[in-house]
Amino acid sequence: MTAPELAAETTYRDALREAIREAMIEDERVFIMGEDVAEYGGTYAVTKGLYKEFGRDRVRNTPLSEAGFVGAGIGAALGGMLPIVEIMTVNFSLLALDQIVNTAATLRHMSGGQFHIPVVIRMTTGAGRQLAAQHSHSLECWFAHVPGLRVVAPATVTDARWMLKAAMADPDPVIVFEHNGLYNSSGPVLPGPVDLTTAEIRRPGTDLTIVASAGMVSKSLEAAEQLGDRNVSAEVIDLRSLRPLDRATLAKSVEHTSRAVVVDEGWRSVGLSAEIAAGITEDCFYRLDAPVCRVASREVPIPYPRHLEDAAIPQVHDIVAGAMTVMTGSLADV
Amino acid sequence: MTAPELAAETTYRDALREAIREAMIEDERVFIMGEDVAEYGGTYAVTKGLYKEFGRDRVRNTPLSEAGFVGAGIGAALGGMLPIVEIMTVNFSLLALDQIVNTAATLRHMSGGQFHIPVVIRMTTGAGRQLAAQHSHSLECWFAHVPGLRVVAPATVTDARWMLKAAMADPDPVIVFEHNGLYNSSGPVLPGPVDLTTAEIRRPGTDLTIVASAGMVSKSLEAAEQLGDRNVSAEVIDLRSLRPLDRATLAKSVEHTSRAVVVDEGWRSVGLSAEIAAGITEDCFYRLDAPVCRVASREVPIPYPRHLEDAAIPQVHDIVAGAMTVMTGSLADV
Amino acid sequence: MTGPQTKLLRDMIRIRVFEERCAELYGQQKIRGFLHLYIGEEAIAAGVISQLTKDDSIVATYREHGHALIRGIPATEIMAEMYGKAAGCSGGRGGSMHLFDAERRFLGGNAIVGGHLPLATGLALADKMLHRKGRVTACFFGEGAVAEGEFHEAMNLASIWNLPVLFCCENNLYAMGTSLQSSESETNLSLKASSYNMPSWSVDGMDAEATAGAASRALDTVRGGGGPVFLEFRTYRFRAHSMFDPDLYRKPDEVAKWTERDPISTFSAQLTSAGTLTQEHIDRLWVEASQETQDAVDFAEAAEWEPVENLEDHVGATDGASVVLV
Amino acid sequence: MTGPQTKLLRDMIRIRVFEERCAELYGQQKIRGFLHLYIGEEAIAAGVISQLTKDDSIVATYREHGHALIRGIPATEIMAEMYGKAAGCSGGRGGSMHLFDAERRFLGGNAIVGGHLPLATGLALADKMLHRKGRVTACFFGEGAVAEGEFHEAMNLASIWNLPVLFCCENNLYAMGTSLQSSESETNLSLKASSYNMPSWSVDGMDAEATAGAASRALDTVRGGGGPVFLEFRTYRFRAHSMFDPDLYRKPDEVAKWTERDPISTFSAQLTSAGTLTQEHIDRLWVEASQETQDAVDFAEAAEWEPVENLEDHVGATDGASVVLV
Ligand SMILES: Cc1ncc(C[n+]2csc(CCOP(=O)(O)OP(=O)(O)O)c2C)c(N)n1
Ligand SMILES: Cc1ncc(C[n+]2csc(CCOP(=O)(O)OP(=O)(O)O)c2C)c(N)n1
Ligand SMILES: [Mg+2]
Ligand SMILES: [Mg+2]
Repeated sequence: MTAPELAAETTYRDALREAIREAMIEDERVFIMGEDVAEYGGTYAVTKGLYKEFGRDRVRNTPLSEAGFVGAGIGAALGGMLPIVEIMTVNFSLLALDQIVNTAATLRHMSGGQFHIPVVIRMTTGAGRQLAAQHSHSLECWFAHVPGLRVVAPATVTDARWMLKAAMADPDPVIVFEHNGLYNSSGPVLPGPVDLTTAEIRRPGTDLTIVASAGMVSKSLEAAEQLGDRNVSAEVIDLRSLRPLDRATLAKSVEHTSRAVVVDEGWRSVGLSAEIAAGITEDCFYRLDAPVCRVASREVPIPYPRHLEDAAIPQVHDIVAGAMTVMTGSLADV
Repeated sequence: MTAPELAAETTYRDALREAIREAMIEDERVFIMGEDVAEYGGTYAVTKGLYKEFGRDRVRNTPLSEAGFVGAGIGAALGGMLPIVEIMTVNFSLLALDQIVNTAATLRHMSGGQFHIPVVIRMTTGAGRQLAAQHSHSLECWFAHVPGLRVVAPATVTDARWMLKAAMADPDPVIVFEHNGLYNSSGPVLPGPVDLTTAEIRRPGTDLTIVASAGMVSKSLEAAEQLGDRNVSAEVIDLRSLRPLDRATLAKSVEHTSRAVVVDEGWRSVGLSAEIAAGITEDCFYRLDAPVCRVASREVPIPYPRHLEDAAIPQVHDIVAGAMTVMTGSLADV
Repeated sequence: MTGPQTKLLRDMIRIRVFEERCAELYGQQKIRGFLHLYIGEEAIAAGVISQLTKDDSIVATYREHGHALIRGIPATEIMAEMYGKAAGCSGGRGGSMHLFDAERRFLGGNAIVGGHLPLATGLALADKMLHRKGRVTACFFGEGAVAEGEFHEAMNLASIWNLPVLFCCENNLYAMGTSLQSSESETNLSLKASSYNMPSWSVDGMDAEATAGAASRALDTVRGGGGPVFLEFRTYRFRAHSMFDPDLYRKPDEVAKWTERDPISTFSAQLTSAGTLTQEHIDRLWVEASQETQDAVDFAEAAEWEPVENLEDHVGATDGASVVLV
Repeated sequence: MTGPQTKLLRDMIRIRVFEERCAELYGQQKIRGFLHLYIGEEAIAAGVISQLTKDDSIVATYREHGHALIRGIPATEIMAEMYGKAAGCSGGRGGSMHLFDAERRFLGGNAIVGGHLPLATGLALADKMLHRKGRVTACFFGEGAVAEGEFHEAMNLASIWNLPVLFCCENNLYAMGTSLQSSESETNLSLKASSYNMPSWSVDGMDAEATAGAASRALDTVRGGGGPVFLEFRTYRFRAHSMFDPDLYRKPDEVAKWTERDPISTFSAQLTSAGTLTQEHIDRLWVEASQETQDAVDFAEAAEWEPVENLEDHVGATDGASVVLV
């Protein structure tokens, strides 16, 4: 391992684009398709300019037909290509779930391992932009439920750069969730490669473990700072991979801290936060000083107005409040 | 409350049909639609014969177009009808999720409460019939995640009869999961009405709470019998409603027993069992003598051969084993 | 100044003025989220909706401010909705993309492309099953929706069940940056309708009298029990897809060619040269529209925010206030 | 006895005998789950697949035993798959509905109606992008799939991208108990293809020479870079939809009319009366097919079950054994 060099600042969006570019240069079988990925450059400008470099064959616009082009991506992968399929947002992926679950996730198994499907499906996720109920879903948990899929959610510029690269090297379907709030975030790209499966401690701490992913990582880090002012030392773990979950890293942390808060932008019930809470409890039951606290979205379709949207999804103060419950809950018990 | 009378034995299938019939007789706005619900009588024969009584308008065959006819059901509900939409199986509901999540679950909220959607969507769920990876899903957890939906899973003949009736009286979208293994089960129909939200203790016990639903209830009852032989008194709770979850009933039981096993035919990760385990732990943390144990499906697309399918989904011996872990786990700790 | 021609012109002007103001308000961050302007396409909503009765239903897309205005939802309530205020026509929960009004049978404001076609089909199914003779559901959608499977399934259902739906395809040639040419293997959209055995024709979507005439003719068929009709309105949006779109994919001369056909200025010129209206009359329409919009802004500004405690309202039945359409 | 006519007849007989036996084995509970027989429709698989090269790919439905056999997957491996044995062509994991064979470019065995059309389109896209000139993906599906949105989306993509797909619609008039008449507003399926600007024609699906001829003609177009072609094969299934179907929805005289047109007996009669084959020859084909099927049953009976410890194999990459098609 060489020591990490600090690269120039770049954005999450540009890091994703660079990963795609590199893959397209390195391997002719790589192509990207989706709605308006060519001239338009993708709704979130991730593919901006790529069609000039690689042409409209390899930066391929599709009609509005999510099931069709996701299925075509799966087929193209079976046929020897290495497709990256961009679904504008997770909200529209509902139209393609049959293809993703009934074909991409099952075909290797159904065929007795004869076929694999090296497709990468990228999609934007998350609320926070006042796009209201049909455009603000965080359904990562649905995908994380399905055997046969790998599900990742890069939260940093470095992960955007290298996880996408790793996803493309993976022989099986990988779902990449890109949080809409991260595209403009910037930072250095540390040297790769990175893996697709381990969680990462973003801030060490001793009193409490905060588990988050994607758009919730920076809020958790901010909450950890505020908790520091209250003499609570919070460790913040970025899940990175939503399937499989790196339970070992979580367990190791909680073995230390004895307390955990899980932060999830998805709805609370039957979501990712439930799995993480259950998993931590299974692994660390006899170490836990308080029940794992879930800070997740309120059980409501995301409303349009800023103040209601803010109230619906986890904010820094909610994380701090959750953490304080866990801290005092245990005190009450001691 | 009048004392429950024992009605004649009937099957789960016939009880569902009777509920539909009654509703159609009582209210002209009720109709049922789906693939082959008319002459064919539905894949699982639930609607058998109804077209003769009510005609092909109200027992309405649809083309193979799950998104289309589920959406039409939602629209018809908005337009003043009381539609029952039959999706053959949950496997094909993947094609209709956009309609269910983006329209049915959001429209009341998006419109500021102006509209409600009194649609009932019935579908068969579960594995166990050697139908392999594309026809054996148990995706109840996905639906249970979504605010704006009500999700129920009747496990008894009585619940089949009265929960379907209650679902049809509900002003909002209700998803009714019918487990394929239950259609031929039979028993008396106890008098209704029943509610759509509470869990029910199917077998009282003192040492351990087993939480199950739909196809897993009878397996859990059998496991409880076997546990009795080992001097473990297991309480078995049938969830009945998957959204909302009746956490109060679960908590009350676990406050007594201090131990819980959750049985779920869905895949283990990020599924219903995680929510139940997390919820029980949140509610009863300081009472639990052992971590809640999850007995769920293995993380694999369901394979065709009997022995592999059996191994993939929870069996009685798995439940017993899970229960014994919880019992001895706590002993080890004591 | 109250003939049908004046009404058409007035309605188009009302939309134009309202939306120009919306664009400004977006710049001022009074309106947030996505905002899709209908500017250039006003003749379609004005013409088609002029032919609907109050018993008909309307189902539209996220590009629906015009339809909502013409349908009679007060500009005040629409604007308050765009602000996200509780007095908005959707209680502020929906915003620009989700205008609803039960009383006026206006069902959105739907933001999944193609997703509302099955819903429209279902509304028509209810009307048919409940023997509400003569009622129609008018469903508006862009040409981009034609590639979606949900379009196809809804067309087939509406046709096979002979339902009273008027499918109004607003073909503005682009779905975001994607031209119809590049997204449909067959760009003659009437052939799509034919493959469902559905009558269809194409209409100049820049001419409000033409759209009204076509709608009237189509509605005769639909109301008479002739089943669904598909109308393709050829139009153009003068603005970018949404406020996020840099609009780099359309050639300036194409835009110029279409803006020459501005449905408001051409119709104004036609009416003045025919002597139906004077320029003074027309100026007054603009002034009235500005006043209506200003009143709407004032209303929206003064309106209250929904209390945050009410966040979880309207998720499921809590009271008897919500309706289905009777 | 080795000309193309004999091969067509032999192939149809092989399917017939194999499947008659499958029906028996289902009664004996050797085969479980769903079992969909192709009996009556053999002329389609026999004819079309006779025109494919080993570099072409095949994507089929759950009613695919015939296609698999004709493609050259050994009957032994197919039967072992129906039993769920490890020696099956899908390692026993798939069963009747999910026959796969990478070597023979046979991609299922797909059980979501319409779900495999996008997949076929994608395979063809790969062939095109990788400049594998002349290669074709043949995609088989029932007429029921035509109502699904995924059909529509795949047709449009294949056409707009000019992909080498041969869409083979096996129109047996019913989707389970639902007749085409009652599920499609336009039953002339060629119009569907036209609405995607795709050439199409209808073929007598009970005549193996006709199906082979049509496939050959269509494949010329497709291989030559002319883009996808849609073929409608008019056929009939002689058995119920699946072993669970009581088959009460078809009129006896309709069934009788079609069984008179049994593709095997009519072709046999034609070949004997033309003097191409003697009855003795034909009898021998039946005997050989019986032997092949018997060998398959023996093989399947003797084959091993997958050890239960391997349950979680083939969920994700654990080794390098799986392939993509080159
Ligand atoms: C299913 C789905 N996919 C993608 C989008 C993103 N999107 C919103 S509007 C739009 C273009 C739609 O074009 P068209 O139907 O022609 O309507 P127009 O905007 O031109 O009025 C797209 C791609 C969406 N809302 N829904
Ligand atoms: C999406 C979906 N919906 C429903 C089913 C259940 N189903 C299986 S086969 C079938 C009939 C299909 O008919 P068709 O496409 O004509 O093919 P055929 O069986 O006649 O060969 C149905 C409804 C399914 N497998 N997939
Ligand atoms: Mg458009
Ligand atoms: Mg058929």
